[in-house]
Amino acid sequence: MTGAMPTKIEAAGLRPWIRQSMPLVALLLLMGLFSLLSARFLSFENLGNIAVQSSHIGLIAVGMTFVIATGGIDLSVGSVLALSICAAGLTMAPAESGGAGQGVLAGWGAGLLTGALAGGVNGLLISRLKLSPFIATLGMMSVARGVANVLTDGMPVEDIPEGALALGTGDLAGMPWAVLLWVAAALLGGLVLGWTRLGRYACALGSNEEALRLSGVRPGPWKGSLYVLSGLLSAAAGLVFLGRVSNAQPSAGVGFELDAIAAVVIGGASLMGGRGSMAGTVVGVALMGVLRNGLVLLDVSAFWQQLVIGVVVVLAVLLDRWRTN
Amino acid sequence: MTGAMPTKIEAAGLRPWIRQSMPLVALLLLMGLFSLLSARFLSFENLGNIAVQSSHIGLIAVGMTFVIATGGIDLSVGSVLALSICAAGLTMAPAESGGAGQGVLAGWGAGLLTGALAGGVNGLLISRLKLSPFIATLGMMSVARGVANVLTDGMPVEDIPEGALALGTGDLAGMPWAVLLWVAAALLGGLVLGWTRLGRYACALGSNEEALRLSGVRPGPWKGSLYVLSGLLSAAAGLVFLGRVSNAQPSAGVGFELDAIAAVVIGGASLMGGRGSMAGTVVGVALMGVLRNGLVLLDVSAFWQQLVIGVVVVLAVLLDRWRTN
Amino acid sequence: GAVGARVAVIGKGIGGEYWSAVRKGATRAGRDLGLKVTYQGPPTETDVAAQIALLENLIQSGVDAIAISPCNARSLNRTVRKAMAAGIKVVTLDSDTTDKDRLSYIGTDNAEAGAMAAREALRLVPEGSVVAMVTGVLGAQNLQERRTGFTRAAKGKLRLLAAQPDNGDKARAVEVAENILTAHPEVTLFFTDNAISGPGVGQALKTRGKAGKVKLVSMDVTPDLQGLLDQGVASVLVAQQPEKMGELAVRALKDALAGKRIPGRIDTGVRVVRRKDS
Amino acid sequence: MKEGLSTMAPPLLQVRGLKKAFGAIQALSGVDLDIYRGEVHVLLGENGAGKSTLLKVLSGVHVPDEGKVTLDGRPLPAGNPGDSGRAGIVTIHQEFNLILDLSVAENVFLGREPRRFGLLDHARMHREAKVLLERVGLGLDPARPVRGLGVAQAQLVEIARALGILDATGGGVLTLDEPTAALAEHEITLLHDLIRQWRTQGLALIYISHRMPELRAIGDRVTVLRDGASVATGPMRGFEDDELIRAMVGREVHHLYPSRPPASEDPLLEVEELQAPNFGPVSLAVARGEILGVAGLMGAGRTRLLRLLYGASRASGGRVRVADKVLSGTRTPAEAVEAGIGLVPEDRKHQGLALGLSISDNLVMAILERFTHAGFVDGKAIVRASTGLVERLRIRSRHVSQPAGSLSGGNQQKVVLGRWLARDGQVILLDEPTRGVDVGARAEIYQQIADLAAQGKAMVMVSSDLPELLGMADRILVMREGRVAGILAGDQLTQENVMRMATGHGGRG
Ligand SMILES: Nc1ncnc2c1ncn2[C@@H]1O[C@H](COP(=O)(O)OP(=O)(O)OP(=O)(O)O)[C@@H](O)[C@H]1O
Ligand SMILES: Nc1ncnc2c1ncn2[C@@H]1O[C@H](COP(=O)(O)OP(=O)(O)OP(=O)(O)O)[C@@H](O)[C@H]1O
Ligand SMILES: [Mg+2]
Ligand SMILES: [Mg+2]
Repeated sequence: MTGAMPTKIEAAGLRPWIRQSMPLVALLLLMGLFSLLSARFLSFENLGNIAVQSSHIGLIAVGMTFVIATGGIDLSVGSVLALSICAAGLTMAPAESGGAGQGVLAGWGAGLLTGALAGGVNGLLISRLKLSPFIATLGMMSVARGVANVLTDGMPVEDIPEGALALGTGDLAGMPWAVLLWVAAALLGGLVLGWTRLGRYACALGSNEEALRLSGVRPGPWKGSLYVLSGLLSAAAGLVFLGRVSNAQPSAGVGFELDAIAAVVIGGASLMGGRGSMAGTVVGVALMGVLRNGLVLLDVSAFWQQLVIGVVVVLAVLLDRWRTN
Repeated sequence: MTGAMPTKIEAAGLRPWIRQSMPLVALLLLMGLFSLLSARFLSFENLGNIAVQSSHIGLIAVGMTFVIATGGIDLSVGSVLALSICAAGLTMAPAESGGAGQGVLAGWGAGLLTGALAGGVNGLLISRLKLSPFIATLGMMSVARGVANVLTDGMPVEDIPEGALALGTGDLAGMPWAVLLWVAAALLGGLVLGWTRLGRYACALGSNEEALRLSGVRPGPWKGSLYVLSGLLSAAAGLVFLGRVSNAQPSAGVGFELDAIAAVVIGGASLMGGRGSMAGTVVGVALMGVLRNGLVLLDVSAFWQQLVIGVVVVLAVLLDRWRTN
Repeated sequence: GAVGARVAVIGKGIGGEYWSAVRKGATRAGRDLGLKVTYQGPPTETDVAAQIALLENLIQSGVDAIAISPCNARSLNRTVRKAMAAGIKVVTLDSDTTDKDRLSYIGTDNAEAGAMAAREALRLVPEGSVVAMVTGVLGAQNLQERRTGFTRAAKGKLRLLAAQPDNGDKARAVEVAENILTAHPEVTLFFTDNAISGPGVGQALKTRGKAGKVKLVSMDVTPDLQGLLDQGVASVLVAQQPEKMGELAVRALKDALAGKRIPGRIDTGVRVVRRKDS
Repeated sequence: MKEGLSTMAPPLLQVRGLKKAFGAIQALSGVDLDIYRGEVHVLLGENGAGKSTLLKVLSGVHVPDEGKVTLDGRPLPAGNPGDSGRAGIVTIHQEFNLILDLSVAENVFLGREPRRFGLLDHARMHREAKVLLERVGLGLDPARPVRGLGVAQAQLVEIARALGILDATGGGVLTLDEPTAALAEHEITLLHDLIRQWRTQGLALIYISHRMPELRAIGDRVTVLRDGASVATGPMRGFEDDELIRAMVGREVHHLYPSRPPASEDPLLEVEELQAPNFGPVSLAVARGEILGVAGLMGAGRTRLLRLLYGASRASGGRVRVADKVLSGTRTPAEAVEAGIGLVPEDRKHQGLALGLSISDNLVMAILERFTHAGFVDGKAIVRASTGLVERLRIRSRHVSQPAGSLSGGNQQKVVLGRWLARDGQVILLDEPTRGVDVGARAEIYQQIADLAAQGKAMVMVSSDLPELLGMADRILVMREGRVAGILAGDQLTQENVMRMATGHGGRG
């Protein structure tokens, strides 16, 4: 891992923007290919669709970028999403549907709070009790799902108030709220990653936590808050998701962690920690969304889709590695 | 990464057997608890059941121990298991069921070969093309599943010859073949881990690959072969699995990677690499098996089971950390 | 004396409306009849090994009767036999084992239900129409049977696109449906084979303004789907009756425990719910 | 006058009866120390004597088991680097503590980043970092990542960081743990100038080094640690070198540089036109029994020479021959090792040792196949062989199964050397082989190197410690900006000649 120091020297001269633009090249290649193969791909409407479809993974991936920059991982995002929407649903659904009837805002608040709490537990386990992030969040993955199921008795919470659906289906001057939220989170995330202590310490934590500690910075609280952030963004993703699917299912979000992680890594981050780029992550999410959309447009059978997605993920990351080595 | 060093050093004085026995303590605690709560837990038959039920994860976890010792991870084990049993099934099933009718041994051979090949591809991607193990095996997870579905058109391969079922259901002098195979693999794996170059290099790769390289050892082939080993053991697990479920389903093995990884980590390995213990892994697998079994015996509802399993996994690993820090 | 006996119901999954309905029916029957009913299921609908392990563990735990819905028809044969051999009364529900070594099968014919959906579809759209299918997890046997039934009955009459899975994720179902609508504007009807894909597709039809124009025929009746039917988004729901299945399974087991003979096949029937005006 | 200080003012930092154990290892067993304002206080001690541990207790990395530390009369908070830093203790640790993925500027300002409107002020950070870097003689782009810097540059970045903190706080205690181990003459001079400046500003400095001459040049007072206890203390000029060494080692060390039989004429290692981007062509030949020294300023390409030769980095051209075996152009370390070459890399932590593995695992890493019979590794034989090496190299440890990471820096260095002693190849490349090694151990390492040469091996020794090179090498190859500036032999071997060639002009005067 650290042995890489001397061999990477040769890449030092490359400007960061070349690094960052490799995922973009992969995305553009893919889009070019799909435009050639399907006349329907490059329509405004279709691209808009892809953006909306990708928005919840996009939100999760913003938080995941920070976590991965610290050299950690958050496997619990999908379960936390499910738990958060169940909490939100139970808070806002009318009493007849088993909810508390507290209105949309209270529901959203409850959802976000739940996500932040779950993230906080992850953060404590990792930064205080020194559990490896993989294990801590693996545990949370199981626990949050269990709690969601216990709370809802395994049944979706129905009768979500209309107002709450806007996040998934409404728009502001033609721009879907879901996409707006994603873009805002990514921009803000980029700012935090590059221009605040939280962001820089995230990279420092992933690169050499001991050095950070010796510089007099307590790593714990910073690290912990990044998991809170990840939980919070999973919950935000959940609110978008809830708007799109219109009921709160405790079974939601299975496998989202792998999509989000793949997107972050395609975007140029290293799972060893120390680097990550928000622009890259957005491109990574878009690439996965385009791929799924394009394969369906091209009528590729579901089985072949699995195959192709696996190959493209590997190729996209290879392209990035190849360019930087 | 290297930041963790100083705290680990303090454990240096502890004898390895204390380290290794912590997971065992957790297992015994759990077994004690279940024996108290359920009269049926501590029967010969029930323990035998647990052993058989755990055997396929046990086999996978043997390979995973090596991979994790190198600081890598193999997410593709479940999909490779599915692909291997489909290959085995298609080779041995009669022509009427879409197979090649080549007999049981040929089928087993085809299954193992397929697993080794898939592992080989992982190995090449990781050791040659320097892909991170997470991404390479994530890709393989998707590709192997896709290929399995394409080969079988998504339908189980039926009419597996009786002889092939022995691995899952038969026994040798009262000892189930599945358990025998697991025990043999674990013993052999322990031997390899501790007493061969392959095992020693696995830990060295996880501890400092560059130092190993500069010592004149080519890391690539060693690392690659460990992924082949993991693929091979996934296939072997598949053959046991096939015997138990009696047809070859392309959808088999979803989520097995998480069970195996959790078991290895509960057993005392670090996901950062550099250490792993085969005895610990066996205990970790047993702990998961006992937990699943005991919770059902105690009539714990399915939702609460998710919750409890998550908590126990975290506690088991915490116990290990706490003892060594 | 069957009163106080322990009955285990093993579904194919633990969450979701379908299995929750089975659980509800079973629990209610248990309460009425004075039985202790527990519900268990594997983590995913394709995890056969976990289901076998569950069954084995329940045999160990000394339950008196078991109703199980095998994830795979063949894979459970041996363990079901083992349970019967241990003196446990076993019935299957929702789907059956191939060897049928159980006392009774309580459920419907999935393939027949699928065929029924196809016949309903043919009432909604002219022959030769293009139909898209959205399914749950690939490899789930009951869904496979439903689709097979649909495909057989529609053969030569409807043009079917390849089924697209949503992995049991409603948002993915919305996504898949949207993508299909983009790729194939000629699609006039969606067939969904489960209670998650159906609402997902319905949602996509609503947001794309295709509600009512592109028809939706779905398996299952859930509050979610019922709502879509009321809004005119879905046209026909073909439902098995999971709650009834759970209930009848427990009743049958109670009879068996009491030493009565029970029929080898209990049909819970398929319910077709159409929109009033269709 | 300096001796007078102690009677005039109370000590700024006072340590009494400090004890610290790691498991069964008693790293500190009773340290007393007084540090005054305006002095450079030298800590001397063998490898493993507890010097770094002492500094780590002061800087809040370790919590002491027993003892008292007061700063300016107030007890020093224990076990928190942030608290120690705020109390005025600035530390440059022995092992690098830079964050490879952050920029140089971010490293310089780590933990005290300038901010504007809540956001980091990158522009100001770069501006100020550039000034600090220039003051330590580094003309680096502050925006570049630390990854890829050589050890000397990295060391200077750490010094720049300390400089920045001291500028901001204006006082306190600065502790430097072997800051010059990785530096060459020129940078050492710069650092010493800085230190003198700090001393006049009234800072108290604790300085650790194993290089006697520089301690004479810079030290005011000295404390000698042996086995974790302070055994002697007093003004530097009150001790002869021999006395200090005896206090440290507990015995006499004569003949630092052993004598050897003359080298043969028979070339064993031949390198022709070795090339890489911004490097070479370099040609050289080393005979059996010869030690070829390689000198040069920081960044002159000495490390690259060894790595390219060894196949650790890919060369773009050139030929390497060992005896009559020609290595391929795409050689890897494995091929080089098969041909009989060994490399002791300059960065033991990242390139040399698997810190989490045992001493014996590290010692036999290059020869594990020799302990493998019928596929199985003979663990007992490994323990036997490594115990032998540990004794031969006097590696201070309790048992060979101890993790290498628990050894003191100098002892770790000996483990890397031991690996190639065990392998017994024909050519050994040594990159700063005595970096951080104490005088006693140094003499032992020199003896080992000389013995190896005497056995007819060819040695290439890169070092920034000129006296060491002059004392050991038969010839010295001087590098400048990636090229050979010249080769010196016989009575041309003087400090002045080397410096003149290395700098490319009349030397430093
Ligand atoms: N974190 C640790 N865990 C276990 N043992 C340690 C640890 N740190 C230091 N030691 C041991 O404590 C003793 C003192 O080590 P220390 O690093 O202080 O020596 P040093 O005087 O700085 O030596 P050097 O000149 O080689 O740097 C050594 O025996 C070392 O092995
Ligand atoms: N592969 C490479 N491509 C381009 N430049 C390189 C490469 N490797 C190293 N360099 C640069 O070449 C210079 C020589 O580095 P090298 O480490 O060999 O110097 P050195 O003489 O050993 O000095 P020191 O170890 O004191 O830093 C350094 O500035 C380094 O950044
Ligand atoms: Mg030291
Ligand atoms: Mg160097």
